[in-house]
Amino acid sequence: MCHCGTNIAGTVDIYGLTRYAAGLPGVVVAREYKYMCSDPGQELIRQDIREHNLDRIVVAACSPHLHEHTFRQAVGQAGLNPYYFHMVNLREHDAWVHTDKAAATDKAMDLLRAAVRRVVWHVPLEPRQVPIHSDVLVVGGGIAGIDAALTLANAGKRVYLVEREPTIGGHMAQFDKTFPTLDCAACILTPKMTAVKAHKNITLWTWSEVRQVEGYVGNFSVTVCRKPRYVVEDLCVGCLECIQACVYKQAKVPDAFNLGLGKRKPIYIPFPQAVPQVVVIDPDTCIEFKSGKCKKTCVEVCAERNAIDFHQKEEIRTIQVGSIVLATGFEVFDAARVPYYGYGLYPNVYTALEVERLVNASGPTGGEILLRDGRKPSTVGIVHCVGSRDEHTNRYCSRVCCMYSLKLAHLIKEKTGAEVYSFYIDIRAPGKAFEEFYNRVAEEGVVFIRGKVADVYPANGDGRLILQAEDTLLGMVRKIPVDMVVLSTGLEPRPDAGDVRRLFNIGCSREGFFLERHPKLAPVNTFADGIFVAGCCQGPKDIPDTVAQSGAAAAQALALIDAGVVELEPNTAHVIEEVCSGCKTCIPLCPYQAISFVEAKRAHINEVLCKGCGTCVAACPSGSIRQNLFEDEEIFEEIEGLLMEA
Amino acid sequence: MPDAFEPKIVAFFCNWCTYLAADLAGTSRLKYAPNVRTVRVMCSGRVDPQFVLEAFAQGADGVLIGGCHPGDCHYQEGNYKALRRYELLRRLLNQMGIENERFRLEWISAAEGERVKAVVNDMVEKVRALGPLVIREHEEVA
Amino acid sequence: MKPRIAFYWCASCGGCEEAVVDLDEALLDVANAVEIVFWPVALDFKRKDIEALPDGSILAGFINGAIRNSEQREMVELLRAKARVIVAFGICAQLGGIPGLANLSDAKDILAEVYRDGVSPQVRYSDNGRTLNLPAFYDTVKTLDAVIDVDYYVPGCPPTPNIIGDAVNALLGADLPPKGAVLAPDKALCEECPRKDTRPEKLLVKEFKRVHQILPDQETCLLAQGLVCLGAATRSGCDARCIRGNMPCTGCFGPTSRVRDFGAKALSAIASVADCNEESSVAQVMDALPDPVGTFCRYSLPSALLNRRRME
Amino acid sequence: MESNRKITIEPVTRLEGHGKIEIFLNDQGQVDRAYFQVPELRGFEKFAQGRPAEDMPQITSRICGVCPTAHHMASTKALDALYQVTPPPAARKIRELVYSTFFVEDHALHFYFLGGPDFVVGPEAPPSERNVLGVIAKVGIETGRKVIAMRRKLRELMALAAGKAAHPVFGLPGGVAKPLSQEDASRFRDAAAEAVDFACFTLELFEKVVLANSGFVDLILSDPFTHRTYYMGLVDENNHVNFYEGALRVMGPNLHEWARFQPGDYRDHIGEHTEPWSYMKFCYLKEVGWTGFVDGEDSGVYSVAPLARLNVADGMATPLAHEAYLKFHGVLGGRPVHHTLANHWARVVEMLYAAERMKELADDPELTGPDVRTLPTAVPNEGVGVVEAPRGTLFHHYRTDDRGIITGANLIVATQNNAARIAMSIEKVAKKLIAGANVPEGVLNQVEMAFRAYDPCLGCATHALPGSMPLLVHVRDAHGKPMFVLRRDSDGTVRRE
Repeated sequence: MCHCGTNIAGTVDIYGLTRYAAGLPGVVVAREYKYMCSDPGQELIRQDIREHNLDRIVVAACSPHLHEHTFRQAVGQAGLNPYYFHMVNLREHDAWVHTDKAAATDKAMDLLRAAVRRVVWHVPLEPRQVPIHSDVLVVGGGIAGIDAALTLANAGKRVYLVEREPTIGGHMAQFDKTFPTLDCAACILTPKMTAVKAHKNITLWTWSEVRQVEGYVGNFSVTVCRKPRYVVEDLCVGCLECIQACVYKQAKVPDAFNLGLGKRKPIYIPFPQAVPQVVVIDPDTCIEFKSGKCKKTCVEVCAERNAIDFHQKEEIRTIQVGSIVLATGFEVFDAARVPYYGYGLYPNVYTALEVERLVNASGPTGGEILLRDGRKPSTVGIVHCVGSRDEHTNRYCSRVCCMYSLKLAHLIKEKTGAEVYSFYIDIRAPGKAFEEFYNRVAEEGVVFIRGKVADVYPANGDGRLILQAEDTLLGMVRKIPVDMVVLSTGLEPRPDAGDVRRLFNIGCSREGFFLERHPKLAPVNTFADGIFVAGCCQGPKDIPDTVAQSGAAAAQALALIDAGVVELEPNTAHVIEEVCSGCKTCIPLCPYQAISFVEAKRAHINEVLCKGCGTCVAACPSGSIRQNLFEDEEIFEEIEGLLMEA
Repeated sequence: MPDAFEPKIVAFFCNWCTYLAADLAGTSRLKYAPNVRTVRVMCSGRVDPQFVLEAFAQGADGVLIGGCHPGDCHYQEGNYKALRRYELLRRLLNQMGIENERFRLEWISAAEGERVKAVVNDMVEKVRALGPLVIREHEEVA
Repeated sequence: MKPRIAFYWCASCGGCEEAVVDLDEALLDVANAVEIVFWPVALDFKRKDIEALPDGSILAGFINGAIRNSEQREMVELLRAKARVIVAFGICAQLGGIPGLANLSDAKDILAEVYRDGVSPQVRYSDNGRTLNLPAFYDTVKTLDAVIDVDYYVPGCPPTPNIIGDAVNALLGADLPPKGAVLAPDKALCEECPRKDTRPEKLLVKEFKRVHQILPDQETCLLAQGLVCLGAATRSGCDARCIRGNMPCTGCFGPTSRVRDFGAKALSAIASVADCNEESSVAQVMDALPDPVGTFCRYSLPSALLNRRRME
Repeated sequence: MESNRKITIEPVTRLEGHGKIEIFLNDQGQVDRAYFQVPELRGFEKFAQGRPAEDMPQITSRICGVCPTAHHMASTKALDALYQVTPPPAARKIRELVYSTFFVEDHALHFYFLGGPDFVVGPEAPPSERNVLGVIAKVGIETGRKVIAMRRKLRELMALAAGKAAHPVFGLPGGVAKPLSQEDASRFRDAAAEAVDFACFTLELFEKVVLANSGFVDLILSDPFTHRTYYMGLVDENNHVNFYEGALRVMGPNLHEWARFQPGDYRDHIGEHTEPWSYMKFCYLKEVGWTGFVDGEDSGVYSVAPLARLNVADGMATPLAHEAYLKFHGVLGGRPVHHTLANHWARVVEMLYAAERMKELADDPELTGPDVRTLPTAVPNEGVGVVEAPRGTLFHHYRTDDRGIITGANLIVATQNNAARIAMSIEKVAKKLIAGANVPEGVLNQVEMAFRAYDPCLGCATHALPGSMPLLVHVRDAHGKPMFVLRRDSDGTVRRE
């Protein structure tokens, strides 16, 4: 029985529990200790096993998700089979969630009694060892994926980097400068992008999506769909002459990279530094696809390079990898969801990312901050927390908006000399050199108004917009007329994050970001062994944190690969074949096709494919399938133990 | 009331969602009724209807199964099998005089610690209102 | 001296006695090999005859029927004392049988239903000074082993002659089977089902049918035709007679030794292969099974983990 | 305080089910009242509720393992009515074929195993011989083997067509579960021919053993075993005996047709009377009324089963059986025969009819038609099914909801129809033969004989769980104090303790 300091002992009477345990049938030693998971705590277990010749161990402590492995190891070190062990969750499931000490102690006794009865039925098991395939899949080619891929590749591992868009770079490629240092985003990112393309250990598949994931840690089989770009990647040299030659003389199609602020042609490259430097044809707007009657000037100009292929089909590739890093990024909050800010209604309301593109030298305005009517704004209002810290949209803080708002305030002021008003709830600047940056921007004359903007509406006649907010420092309602409104939109999970996590069989937090195995101790692991997360797909974060996390994810993958083998829980199911009647009930229930009907007209479970859910065990009408660690008898005993009178 | 009825509820929680949500509820120090005793299973699909009946037979006043949301099963579709069995078993239990409030299947993801609290508290209240589940034993009757 | 055998019936229909008579010529052999000291349906020996025997002097007592009242309890306790081996014969003694469905109600409800016109039988009634007694009966039908220690079980409603023959041979043989054994094969019925091969490997049932709703063909697995056939959950040994009769197995041989609650396990298997995932479609598919207790616990309610309906 | 002395006989052995007889003596030691009590109740009517109607043929067959086929068939016919479906000709014939086969088998069982020992071995024989083994010893092992072989063959055929012999599974609304093949039909033909021979053989055996013995004939004709009651049974359009279908005909004690009605109207004609001292309900003719346990024109007490059927029918539908029918009435003094023990003879006459009917059906080319089901389309509501069970008229009556789930069931079984007359028989025999403490040996068995003649199935009667109690006669003084106990020992002697 573990006190866990006062974590458990504060609510559960550990001494009483220990006395109770000592009296349970079969219990030889009942012991309490401050921290069972500590070295001395584990040593107690080992000692008792040796001294008393124990053959079953129950530890009542925290969640088995934290320390089951620790204690199994300790049991194993004492020469006992590690599976002669069962753990009781007294902390998360009892002490921490109850206040009444007597009730919590009663519950602890019930749980303990159940475990003691259960563990009697445990049988020795060996963990399954499976080899780890050393190749790694990285999903997502933003800065997180790029960095993870490079780290792994530099360590000599073969990496598949799969990106949905025609180019890698992600959101970072759309940024102009980065806070607080104001480095040029492209300057620090593009070398990494080219390094990816150039790296001999990296197979880069852009314009591609993962369709299917099978297998388990160390042995995933992943199906990737390479969408047709109608340009043969190996033949395209990136000269971009085809774009020039396109029958469309003017770019007419809204350009996604510039968020529709600029235009592109049906054949295009997302942005000049795109990697790979390969054009892509958009079949929805290309005349050849629409009518079949284009002059195909692009093909002409491509000439003997012959890179354009209107008949290209999607290509399905299946790869074997041992681990996977998910770095699928975020989605910018759709500002139109907050109608009172007038985004989409008033042309001079912009999102922050749009302003990034306006500020950027390769953006649609060549780096000039111009309103849609071509004017330069002379007053600009920046609205913080759009889609963040708001019970109607997202309750969480998107972590980066304060800082990028400061950055944009600085850039706007620098480029236009405009008067800039920044409407904030709190300024959150906890990173390295962040507070200093805030002070600097404040000193530059940006006006900070502490208040949430309640409304944006047109001023009478002059085309300006009025920002109305209650200034909570002055205690009065302010109405500030501005030429331009910048909405500091928050970060959200990708709209298809749910599909993606199902594909990879991991969890999502309540907000929809991928769920880490433990928020502190396993921040890049997931509950699916061998699958790691990095970057904003796990939650909003800035670039330094993203890169740190991608490094961590890469390191975790490397650790796995270099171990060479991984131990799997032996909780697989098996058919007692001599009593199986061959009814086949189980066969369609297995999602992993692990159960087959063998020649002897019996069901057979391939233990390598079995993941141990136990669904077939519960369904087997003649009780002829058993599951290690979750045997019927064990669970029956547990239930009976929970409910019998103390 | 010295002898106020405290329901006993046995919960079967999926290792990957509801069990973790209960862990999260703990980590978050949420407080809920202490009437639930949890049995950890790898998947709600492992919950054999025999376990549910055994719990009721051994004196549980309610049985709660916690699994992953539809489409979110860690094992792809074990929760659907749990749902199928639940739906039929619930009907059988109705015939045996056991009310729906005493047998629940809830989808609770690993992130929904709050939901563990809400579901447990709600169930405890409802079962408390129903009173103890007494399966009357035989006695001779005229 | 020939080994002594006793047969006794409790709450049963007499079908088990018929099953013994169904031994046909073998019955004569059995009659020659043993001395039958008690068999109310066929022989005129009375309780006193049994009481007079020394304890343990009967080799085996075969008891069919479930336990419904105190007299039955007394009789089986008597036989337990006199017999070295007690065999629960037939599914009623083993699991409660169809009369066990009475556990869906209680004595009070049954009396109210049967005697609707006001007059109802009384345990003690005086008719012009003449006192008449009727035994009171239990609210709950019980299995034999809920009342006395049982050594062996012979399943079936009724047991088939081959099962009875094997059981008798097992008991007369040199090595007795382990105590508590069910004297029948321990595999499910699919093993010996003539339609076994016609069940698709990945059978999911879109819609369950009731037997009167379709014309099943005579070759294909009945579950594959949508009928709730419990063969996969039911112990073999009957030679799949119902299925050969083109009707689904209803489970009269009970579960295998590895299953504690027949109904729960059968329900689990059937529900698992329903081809539906959405909550509304699951409910719709299950609506086609209007009587889960009657369907899955038809012979096993008194032996179920929850062995009776909760009464108000 | 009990004012009378009381004799208790329990259990009555060699019948299907469980019964108990209480005999009260007055201060003069004469029998004051005898009560026939059925001490068990199972409540099939209660737990039928909530079951799908189509499961009833299999569930209700468990009322009785001796005549499961009768319950199965009555139930199946109730489903036909419930769903308003008519079985195709092949199905109808398969049903009647199985039913006829069952009748041969069941009547044989009673004759050789249950009732027969009283006559073949003799009522005074020691109990250790008064059983089927004794019958075999008396008639010879070869005959014994013949009986057993016949029974096995019949039961095998029932299993062939009905799935199982004990608790058949073939009955469905609108037909049967599977057709019969040509090969099956030819097996039935062979067996039917044998069955006819077997029935003739049994009839001869009866005549040889019983009719040739004047003691037995006197016993049959004796007053204690005679009641002038009404009789009821199913008859076809020619007023011949029919087990499977037809109209119900009621004849009065003086052989006038009292009523002829369709089974669905049984509620108008049959009432059920409850006595607080028995779980079994007593049926009576509503229009005549319940006047207690008495016979005659003014008492609604009536009787069913073989004797009753031969009384209500103007003849048998098959030639050999009709001959036997004429002889039966001729020897016993003409219709109606009021002698309870004549049931044994009537039973053998019926066995012959069933065997002949079996043969007719097995020869019928329609028997092997492939179409054996009419699928129901109507919304179910209410249905009554009636057959003649070996022990008499059997009613199954169900009400359901729209989904065909039983909401109410009423079952009237053969022995219930006879219950009042059985009670009367017992009392009459007791009054005649018992005088105070001087209970002659053999009396107890004669009381039981009165009982067994009806082949009463008390399991059926109460839908009760049969059980057993010792056969003890408690004799009490006028104050209810036990005076002494009479016990019948295994050697058949009655001892006073």
